[in-house]
Amino acid sequence: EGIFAPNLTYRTGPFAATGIPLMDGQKDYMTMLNERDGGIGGVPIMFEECETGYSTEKGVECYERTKANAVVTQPWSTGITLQVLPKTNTDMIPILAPGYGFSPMANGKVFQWAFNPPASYWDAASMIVQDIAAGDLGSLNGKKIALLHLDHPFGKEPIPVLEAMAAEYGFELVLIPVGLKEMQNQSAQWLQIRKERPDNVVMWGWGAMNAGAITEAVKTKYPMDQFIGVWWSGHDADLKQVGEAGKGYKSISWSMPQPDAPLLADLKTHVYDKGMSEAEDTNAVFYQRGLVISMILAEAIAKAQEIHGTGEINAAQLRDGLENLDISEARLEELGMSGMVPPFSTSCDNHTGHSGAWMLEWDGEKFVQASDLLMADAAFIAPLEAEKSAEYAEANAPWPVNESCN
Amino acid sequence: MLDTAPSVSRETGAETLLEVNNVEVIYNHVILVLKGVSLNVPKGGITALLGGNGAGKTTTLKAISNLLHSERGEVTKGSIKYKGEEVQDLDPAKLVKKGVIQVMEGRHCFEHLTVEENLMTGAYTRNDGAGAVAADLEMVYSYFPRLRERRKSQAGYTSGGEQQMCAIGRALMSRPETILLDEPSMGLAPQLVEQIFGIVKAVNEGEGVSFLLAEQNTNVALRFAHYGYILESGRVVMDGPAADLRENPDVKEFYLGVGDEGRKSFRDVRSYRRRKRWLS
Amino acid sequence: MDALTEGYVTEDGRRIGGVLMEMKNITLRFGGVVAIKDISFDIREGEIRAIIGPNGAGKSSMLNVISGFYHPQEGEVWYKGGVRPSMKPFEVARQGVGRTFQNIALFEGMTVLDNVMTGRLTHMKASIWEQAIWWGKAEREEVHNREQVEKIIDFLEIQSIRKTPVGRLPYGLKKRVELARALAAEPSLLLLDEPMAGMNVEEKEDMSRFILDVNDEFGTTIALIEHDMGVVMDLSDRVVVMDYGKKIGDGTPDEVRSNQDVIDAYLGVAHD
Amino acid sequence: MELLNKIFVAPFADMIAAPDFLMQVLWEGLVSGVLYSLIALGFVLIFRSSRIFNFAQGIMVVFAALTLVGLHEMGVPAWISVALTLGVMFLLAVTIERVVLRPLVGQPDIILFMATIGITLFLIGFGEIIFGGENKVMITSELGIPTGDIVLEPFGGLLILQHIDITAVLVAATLVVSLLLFLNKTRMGRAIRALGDDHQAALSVGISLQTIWVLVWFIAGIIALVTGIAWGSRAGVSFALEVIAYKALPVLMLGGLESITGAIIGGLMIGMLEKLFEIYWGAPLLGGNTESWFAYVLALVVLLFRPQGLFGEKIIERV
Amino acid sequence: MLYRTAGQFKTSYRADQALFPIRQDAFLLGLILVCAWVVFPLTASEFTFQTILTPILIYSLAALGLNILTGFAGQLSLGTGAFMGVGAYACYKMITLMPWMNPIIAILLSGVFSAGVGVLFGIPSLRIKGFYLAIATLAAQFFLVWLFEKWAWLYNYNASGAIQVPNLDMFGFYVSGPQASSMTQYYVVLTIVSLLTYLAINLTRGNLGRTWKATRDMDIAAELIGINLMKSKLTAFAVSSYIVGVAGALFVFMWRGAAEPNLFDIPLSFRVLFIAIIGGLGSIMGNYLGAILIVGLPVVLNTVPGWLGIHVESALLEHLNIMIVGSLIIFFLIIEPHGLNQLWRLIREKLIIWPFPH
Ligand SMILES: Nc1ncnc2c1ncn2[C@@H]1O[C@H](COP(=O)(O)OP(=O)(O)OP(=O)(O)O)[C@@H](O)[C@H]1O
Ligand SMILES: Nc1ncnc2c1ncn2[C@@H]1O[C@H](COP(=O)(O)OP(=O)(O)OP(=O)(O)O)[C@@H](O)[C@H]1O
Ligand SMILES: [Mg+2]
Ligand SMILES: [Mg+2]
Repeated sequence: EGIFAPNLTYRTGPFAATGIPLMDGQKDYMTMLNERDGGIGGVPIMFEECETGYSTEKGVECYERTKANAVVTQPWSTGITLQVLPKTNTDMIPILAPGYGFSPMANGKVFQWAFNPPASYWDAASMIVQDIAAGDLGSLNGKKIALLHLDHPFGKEPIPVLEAMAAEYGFELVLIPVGLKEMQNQSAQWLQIRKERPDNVVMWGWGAMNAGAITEAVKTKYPMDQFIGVWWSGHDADLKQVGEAGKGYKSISWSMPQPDAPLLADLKTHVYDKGMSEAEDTNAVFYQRGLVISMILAEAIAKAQEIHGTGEINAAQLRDGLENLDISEARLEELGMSGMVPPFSTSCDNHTGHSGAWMLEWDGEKFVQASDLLMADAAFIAPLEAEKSAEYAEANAPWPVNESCN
Repeated sequence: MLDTAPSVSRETGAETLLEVNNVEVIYNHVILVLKGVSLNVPKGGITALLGGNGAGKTTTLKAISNLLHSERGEVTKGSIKYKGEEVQDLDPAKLVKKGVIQVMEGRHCFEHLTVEENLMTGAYTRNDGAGAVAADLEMVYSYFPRLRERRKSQAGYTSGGEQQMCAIGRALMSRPETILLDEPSMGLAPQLVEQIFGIVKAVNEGEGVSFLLAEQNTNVALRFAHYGYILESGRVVMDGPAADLRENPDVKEFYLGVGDEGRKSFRDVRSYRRRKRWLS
Repeated sequence: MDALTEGYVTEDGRRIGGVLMEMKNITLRFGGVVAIKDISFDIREGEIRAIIGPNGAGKSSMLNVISGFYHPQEGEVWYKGGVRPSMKPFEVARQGVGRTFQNIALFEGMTVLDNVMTGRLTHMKASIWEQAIWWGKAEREEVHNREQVEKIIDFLEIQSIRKTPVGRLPYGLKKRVELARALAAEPSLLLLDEPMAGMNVEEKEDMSRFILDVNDEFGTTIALIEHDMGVVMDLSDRVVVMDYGKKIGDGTPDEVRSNQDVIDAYLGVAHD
Repeated sequence: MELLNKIFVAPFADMIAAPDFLMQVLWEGLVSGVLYSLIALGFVLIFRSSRIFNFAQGIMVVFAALTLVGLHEMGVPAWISVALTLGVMFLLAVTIERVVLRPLVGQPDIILFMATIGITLFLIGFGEIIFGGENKVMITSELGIPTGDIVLEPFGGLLILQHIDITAVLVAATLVVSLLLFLNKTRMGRAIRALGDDHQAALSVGISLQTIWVLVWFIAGIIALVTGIAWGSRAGVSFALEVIAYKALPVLMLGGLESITGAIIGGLMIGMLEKLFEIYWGAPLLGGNTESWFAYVLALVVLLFRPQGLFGEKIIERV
Repeated sequence: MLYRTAGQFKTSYRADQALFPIRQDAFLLGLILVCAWVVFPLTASEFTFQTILTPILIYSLAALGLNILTGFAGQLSLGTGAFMGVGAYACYKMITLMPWMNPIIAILLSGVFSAGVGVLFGIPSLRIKGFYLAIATLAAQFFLVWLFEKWAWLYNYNASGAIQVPNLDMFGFYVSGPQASSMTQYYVVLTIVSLLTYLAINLTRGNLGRTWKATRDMDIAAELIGINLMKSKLTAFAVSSYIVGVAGALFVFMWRGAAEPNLFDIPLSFRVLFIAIIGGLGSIMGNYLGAILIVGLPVVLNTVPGWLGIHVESALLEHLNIMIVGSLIIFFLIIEPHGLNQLWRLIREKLIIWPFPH
């Protein structure tokens, strides 16, 4: 027996390019725990993948297939997240969607079963804008920021927050959608960028869209240092496409590769050397982010075991673990993961943790840190979260709310 | 008149080009159409294959030229030999190279190609040089002056007769030894029927091409052919030199429409009905 | 001429009525090709009218003009005493013009019965809702029309192949099914385009019998194109002869047969 | 009023105000158009010879490009990889002919169309197993394709022309001319067109379906490789590229399914018009991303006036 | 002898036109209905409902709609997905604008909207034919999906641009939304699918059905014998889109629970087309057989290695899956281009004459 923690992967389909390193990281971390410690709290983790190809339909099938025994569901796409979100209320299985999904899920009172630590898309938007403003939000007045986004729920996530900020700080927001079929051929979008002449371009891209956008930016000679992506747009392979020419491109990230972290040494002895990993570049941003994601899950499991005093926890118990995460500096040190993710903690009403993030910059060969830890403007985002989550609950009435949260 | 023995020796005594032995054809795995057909085509002769609708004439020709496959039909028994060589497993293109070409029922011109291009496709398998092909094109035009007039028109827009000429001309372009001609007279004006058969005769005599001719129009066919087979429901029921068949009372009655008391008017059909004696 | 308005009596004693359809100075062009050049003729009620001519003369095109598939550039079509306005083929069909086709145009994916039933669809009125529920009117109508169709099936002796998909039938039977489909519509004018092409004598005789019976029993007017002179001369009351778009003869079979132009252009030799 | 202005006045004013930008838009449109045409050419060739609407052309592009890059990654020199890839495409053509086309001779168009979707699925699965799903970098410079750009300053503005784009345009032009010559002037070409009209008749005059189909699919494979290199140089090679097949469909329809000329002219028209529309109308007025449907709607409108497309063969309708 | 028809005589045309002239067929149908209404619901697990039973029914219905257009009326459509979308969005808007509305009525009404849109995009079919017509339906496909994305009113200005099915109840049972049980939803779907199938059978065997088939087989001839092609084609578009629209509404309301515009993109259209073609164009039953194959197969393929105790990487499994589905499509097209329905018919013909070979 063991703890069944499935992962709804997409190593196939149009987004496979970005999916594979993430999934590899996740899997390797769990393999390592099993190999090194015999699991968590002595209970082995059954970390199984169910392939969705980023298709919502397959995702639902995977969810249904795994939910009987699973302690968690990791839907790995905004579409699947939205679809399983209502079901989890009745099925009582926590969703773990680190850094993706629906930003208002931060509101644990309404979304009792959904978690998106360590930071949400709205956090990302807020931090990117701060970085653009270089600490002086007033300087944004009169500026023009273009949002180049996938025309898809994922790409639209930051819009409400960006719009609110545009209104607040007086910059102009230009929305430039990229259709799923145009990902590889974005000349129209970049012509439009040339026409609009925005001061900055913010990219909410995914999969093949990133490579397309970056090559096009190089082609049209858009200044790279004014081009910033969300954390899913900071994939090494996408930038390798243009290499040197991409120098200066930035991507916000709540994870940072630490090639020298002790964790990697453990991984080497317990996983790589045993030939149990398929990972190609273990220092890549996405691979290491995958490690962090599994760490969050593992920590939650450990916490749940601690709270309930049992090894073989169930889904409802894991939820308590997820609500009481405390990834402190010290804990990261213990895990051998210092600097791989900013410290954060979750609670009953805060399912995100709002860890903050760093800006990474492409130096022509790899991503390097380019800023101190940035923090999202919680005061700005919180009311929006409350509003949107209330709307959601109302639209889906009767929607059970966790009254025990304050 | 139940003479169904496979090959009857002919007075011409010419070399046998094509030999069909006891062939059986099934469509779609279930529909049995030919129930053992045997026939011979001698070199340099015109052999007619006669019979009513659905008798299996077209099927026989397609079995020979190996075109059954794409209609979900197959030869399940018997053998087909061309110049003593088994050919039933050859693909149609190889057979054309060997000198056997079919003019299909219903013309089958390439609609979007011009008449001249249609003719040129006939020369597809040849590799004796552009000069020889051009000479043959001239020859075809001299046989069918009407085609020369319409050489630049898309075949799809030409009339039925023109398409028929085009199809025969196309076959001639491959310099065949044997032509399998399926219902050349269908839908053609009487004058044109005569003309086409005239050309068949001319080609037969002039170029020495042998013909196997499937026809409904027994009258004309027996006038031009040297030898004839009559097919009924997938079986050869009668065969013999054309001249003999023409005199046969049954053939006269059922295929030529002349009974004992001469030709009947079609107006009188309501008062009588022919019934075949030899089958049922 | 009185005969024109009054009609006439044929040799075998059938009464032919007034003019049912009249083509006046029809000219039809396809790009540069003039398929029909200023042709006029009429078809009288109850008669069997033949159109003959060499291949490419424009006979089928003429039938297509009559049934509204081609619209002539010049000329008028008179039908049942008035000029027929330009209309779609299906409207022409609904006015009682039925036809068969030179290259069989059956609905290959359907059974014989269904093919013939489509002929009756102008007689069926049940609404889409009634058909969907299949109660009352729709069902009654279906049964009633099926009876009518069965009569035609009996008449043309195709009972045994009723439920066979048309695609599997031999050519001759297909022609018969096509005739059945046309008859099912109970047309007042029936156009037959080479109904006997590709048939042997026996089958031609069968077909002739059907044509004569239709003409007699239902009083249907028939216009037919045919290349078999025997059939044309025996069956038809009057014959129009076309040659490369022009009309070169019009009259009784005997008149046509002895017309030198017709002999030169078409018959080749004087037909018996 | 405001709306009318935005539709009928403002865009044109914009165009005049920034002619260099307009030129850039047209150039980008031209290049996209040429790339669409390349895919469309593969379609046309196969359609002409077999009336098969080959949906697999898109995946063949991906497959060819991945094979090329994959071989090179294994250490095979660039040009030898090209030769080997051609070999692979030939094998693919032979296999498809043997396994799929031959048993389906004479089936209705839609069945064959479905079969090509089957091929597409198969190749996606097969390709991903072999090559993996990662985005790969096209070996542009290794193949000796120039990668720089030319910066012009018309009207005192800025016009950037990429070398690869110029190369793509030239290559496409050469391909089109050679295909046109091939189809219209050679024996094989005539046979291909004949085959498209009537399989049975083509067989009966001795045209071998097998040979021609293998040949045609192989040529389509070559075109796919060229397309793959051209597209791959722009945005990398991955299975996401498969969707470009959808960009070729309206091009085909607009130009006419059988026409090589149509494919190229249709491609250019669509490429340029959809860029113009998106930049001057779509993005400002309709919320952008109109490229996803503009080509289709344009093709539809044209078809309403010419049901066989601009250069397609007239549909012969006779009874 | 199981399928012996000897002794079953018809004495009236009416009897001959009955739905099941052969007794065994009626018996078989009864058996299937009992299974669908009683046996399956009693035995199925949540997983079976969610990944097999309900989707098979919904996909069958969508394929049925497409089949009416493509299989019966001969008009190729590649836009089924978008028309399903129209149904789904129409239903969503009705339900949110008029929350008092009975959900089943809303679902049935939503088809009316897709029928309207279908007719609109069907108008070009009067001039455009064959593959060229596919362009019209693809235009619909891409334009509509784009519209679902851009027209915020359609999704009530949700931030994510997706629609979320609310909890709706009927006679005290939740029939949609997260609170609804799979079994209730299954019964709703089954009822609607059975009803529409019955109506579709009647339409296709009656006069309208013949009109469609005639249009399909040879439209020129059809027009020349008196068929109004415009009416025939447009009714086909309307009826087909209606059914497809209802299927779309069921798809989202009774099964998916949420939908983003992308869901209705071309892969969905192709999937439905596959079902219709593998099942058999121009047949009703084929749609069910096709759906069982196309929906059920991947689920089964995913389970097989587990049963056999082989561990296959899930990504590899998925790749193999796609390959197998692709190959099977080709395989089935080759063994029987007319689809599973035809295969069944041949088996049945053999059974009727069994034990004699011919
Ligand atoms: N593809 C096919 N599938 C099934 N049956 C077929 C097929 N082709 C022909 N048949 C059947 O085979 C029989 C013989 O047909 P065939 O065409 O050989 O006759 P035919 O003698 O040429 O007649 P016709 O004079 O009408 O051309 C007919 O009963 C026909 O229905
Ligand atoms: N749709 C069309 N487009 C162009 N030309 C046409 C069309 N229809 C007929 N024609 C031309 O008009 C002329 C007359 O054709 P039509 O089919 O009427 O001849 P026909 O008298 O019926 O000949 P046949 O006895 O061979 O059937 C022919 O030259 C033909 O090519
Ligand atoms: Mg025949
Ligand atoms: Mg004619």
